[in-house]
Amino acid sequence: MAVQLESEVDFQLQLDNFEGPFDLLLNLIGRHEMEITQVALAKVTNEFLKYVKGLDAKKEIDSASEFLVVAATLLDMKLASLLPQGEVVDSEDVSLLEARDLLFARLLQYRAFKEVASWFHSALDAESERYPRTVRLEEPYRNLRPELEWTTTTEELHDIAKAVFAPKQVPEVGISHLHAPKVSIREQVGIMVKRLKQAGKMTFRQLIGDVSDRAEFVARFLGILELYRIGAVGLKQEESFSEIDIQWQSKDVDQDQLAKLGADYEN
Amino acid sequence: MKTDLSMRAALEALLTVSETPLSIVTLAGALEAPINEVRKEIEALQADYDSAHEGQGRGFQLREVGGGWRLYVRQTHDWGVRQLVVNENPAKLSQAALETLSVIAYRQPISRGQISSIRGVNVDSVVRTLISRGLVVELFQDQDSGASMFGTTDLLLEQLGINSLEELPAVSPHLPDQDNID
Amino acid sequence: MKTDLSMRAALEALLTVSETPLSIVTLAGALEAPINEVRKEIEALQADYDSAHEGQGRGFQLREVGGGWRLYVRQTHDWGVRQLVVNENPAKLSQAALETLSVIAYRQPISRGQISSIRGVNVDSVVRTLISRGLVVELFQDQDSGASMFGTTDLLLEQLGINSLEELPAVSPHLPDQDNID
Repeated sequence: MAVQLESEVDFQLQLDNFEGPFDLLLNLIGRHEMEITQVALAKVTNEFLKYVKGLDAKKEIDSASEFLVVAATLLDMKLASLLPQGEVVDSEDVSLLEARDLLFARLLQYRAFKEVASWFHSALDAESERYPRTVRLEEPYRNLRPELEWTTTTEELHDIAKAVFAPKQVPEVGISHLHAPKVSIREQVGIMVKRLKQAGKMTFRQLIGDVSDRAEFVARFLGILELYRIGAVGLKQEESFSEIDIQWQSKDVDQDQLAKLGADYEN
Repeated sequence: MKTDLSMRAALEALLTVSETPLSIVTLAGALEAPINEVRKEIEALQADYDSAHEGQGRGFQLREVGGGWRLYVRQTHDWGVRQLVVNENPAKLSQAALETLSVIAYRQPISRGQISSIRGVNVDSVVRTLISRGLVVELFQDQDSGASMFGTTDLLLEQLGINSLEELPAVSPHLPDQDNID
Repeated sequence: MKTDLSMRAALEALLTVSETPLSIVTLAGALEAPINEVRKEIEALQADYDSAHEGQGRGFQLREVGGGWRLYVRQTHDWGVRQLVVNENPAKLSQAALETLSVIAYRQPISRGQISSIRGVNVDSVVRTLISRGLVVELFQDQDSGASMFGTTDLLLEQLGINSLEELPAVSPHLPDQDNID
């Protein structure tokens, strides 16, 4: 699958050519012969997004989520650059700045390791052309080795084989890079229900006002959708990007159902 | 007590028969000699080989690589040797493997998840390849997360032609601190 | 035209890597040099090694054996070499060696790479040990991959006190197919 890109130079990108979002971003920036700067990122955002659209999420499930995270950050940055430059610094701006800096840092880090990998390449290459002395021990000396003390029985060898062939513990999927401790949607729903019951009506912005962690933010968002699904809340938004009002609707919502909310997401 | 010269000759004998790099400790153990002296004599031999034949050096040289000393053909003469012996080079590492290897080399001990977060992709199979090539090993399991922590081996140093991780080139000065990133 | 000394160094390079004695003709061919000169320089090297270290000789010597020249350990240093060989070759097999041996016993013919992927570590040096102990041999080279394929020897059967591999108890039926492993 190939994606046609808008660019001075007409070129096509093969999906399989890129190892992850940073690889792609670096390549895009490189094609425009730019250094890694905010301008460069803004300039390649469209190309990057086009590429992400073409991602076969099923096939590349491992990396698709990483691409999406980067795409989301790029989009945020692009949006921010379109907004009038005010002095207001609210929590959203701050988190946007953080996301931007994080993206820069990770991209620079990736480039640094990519650069150093080329040193590894040439060092391994050069050393493979070197000739160490690897001459087998001369016959008389070979006989100097202490005689082999064999104490293993057939049964023991069999036991060793069984242990070696036994399926290894499946290596845990690398989720530690998600960094955040696991966030429970059930727990977040609990917090929100309590507040909504008290206030009756809140905006989504108010509901997430105390959240500093991206995972918690996501959990609350999903929680709201779940609450909406069982009819516990009503949602209203006047226009795109305006505040979302959340109305607590059911004073006698099924407590069992409420308690189970979000359980699907766990484990 | 042996004179220095006879220890020097004994060291040459050991280096002649060995198929692997020999550490100073191994050499000292075999000769039952003090480590300091062994190191001094090894270095004297190295200098001797480098300065022989009126300064052009012998056809072999002593190199400290991957934690030990070993006789190598001097690079000047590789061309002649190439006609005589075939180097059995293992398959070349992929770009992904090289990048993963460099992340592990500079950031060890490091978990698969941490490598993934730097590279932006899943690295399980690449790490497996590096392990089976003997370039990377599992060092221990992290007490808190239970994650396997990986590091590089002496074989890697040997194949890079260096003796310690300190000989790795410095990474880009732009490189931010790990702590600030993940 | 090379000077004598640089030819001498080039000869040293060839002798450093060669397992078998090299004939003057082979050496002359590799260096594209006249046979007479090669002979002269080889003999000069031999004298050089014998007289070095104030007359006691280097730890290695050049000997003409079976129609060719080869580097050997000088007999004087038997003692150190013996100690090294004993220290580096424990009488008992290590756990790693036993595990590798069991993989080879049950899965032969098998390549180093296949063993590595089952054991999850590099097995090059362990396989070398098993071969040098006569428990494992290279059976043939795989036609497609060119990889050396290994199997166990009669000596292993003898040590285990069995007559054939079929007497080894079968391993569990959960055993995944070879194809699924590598």
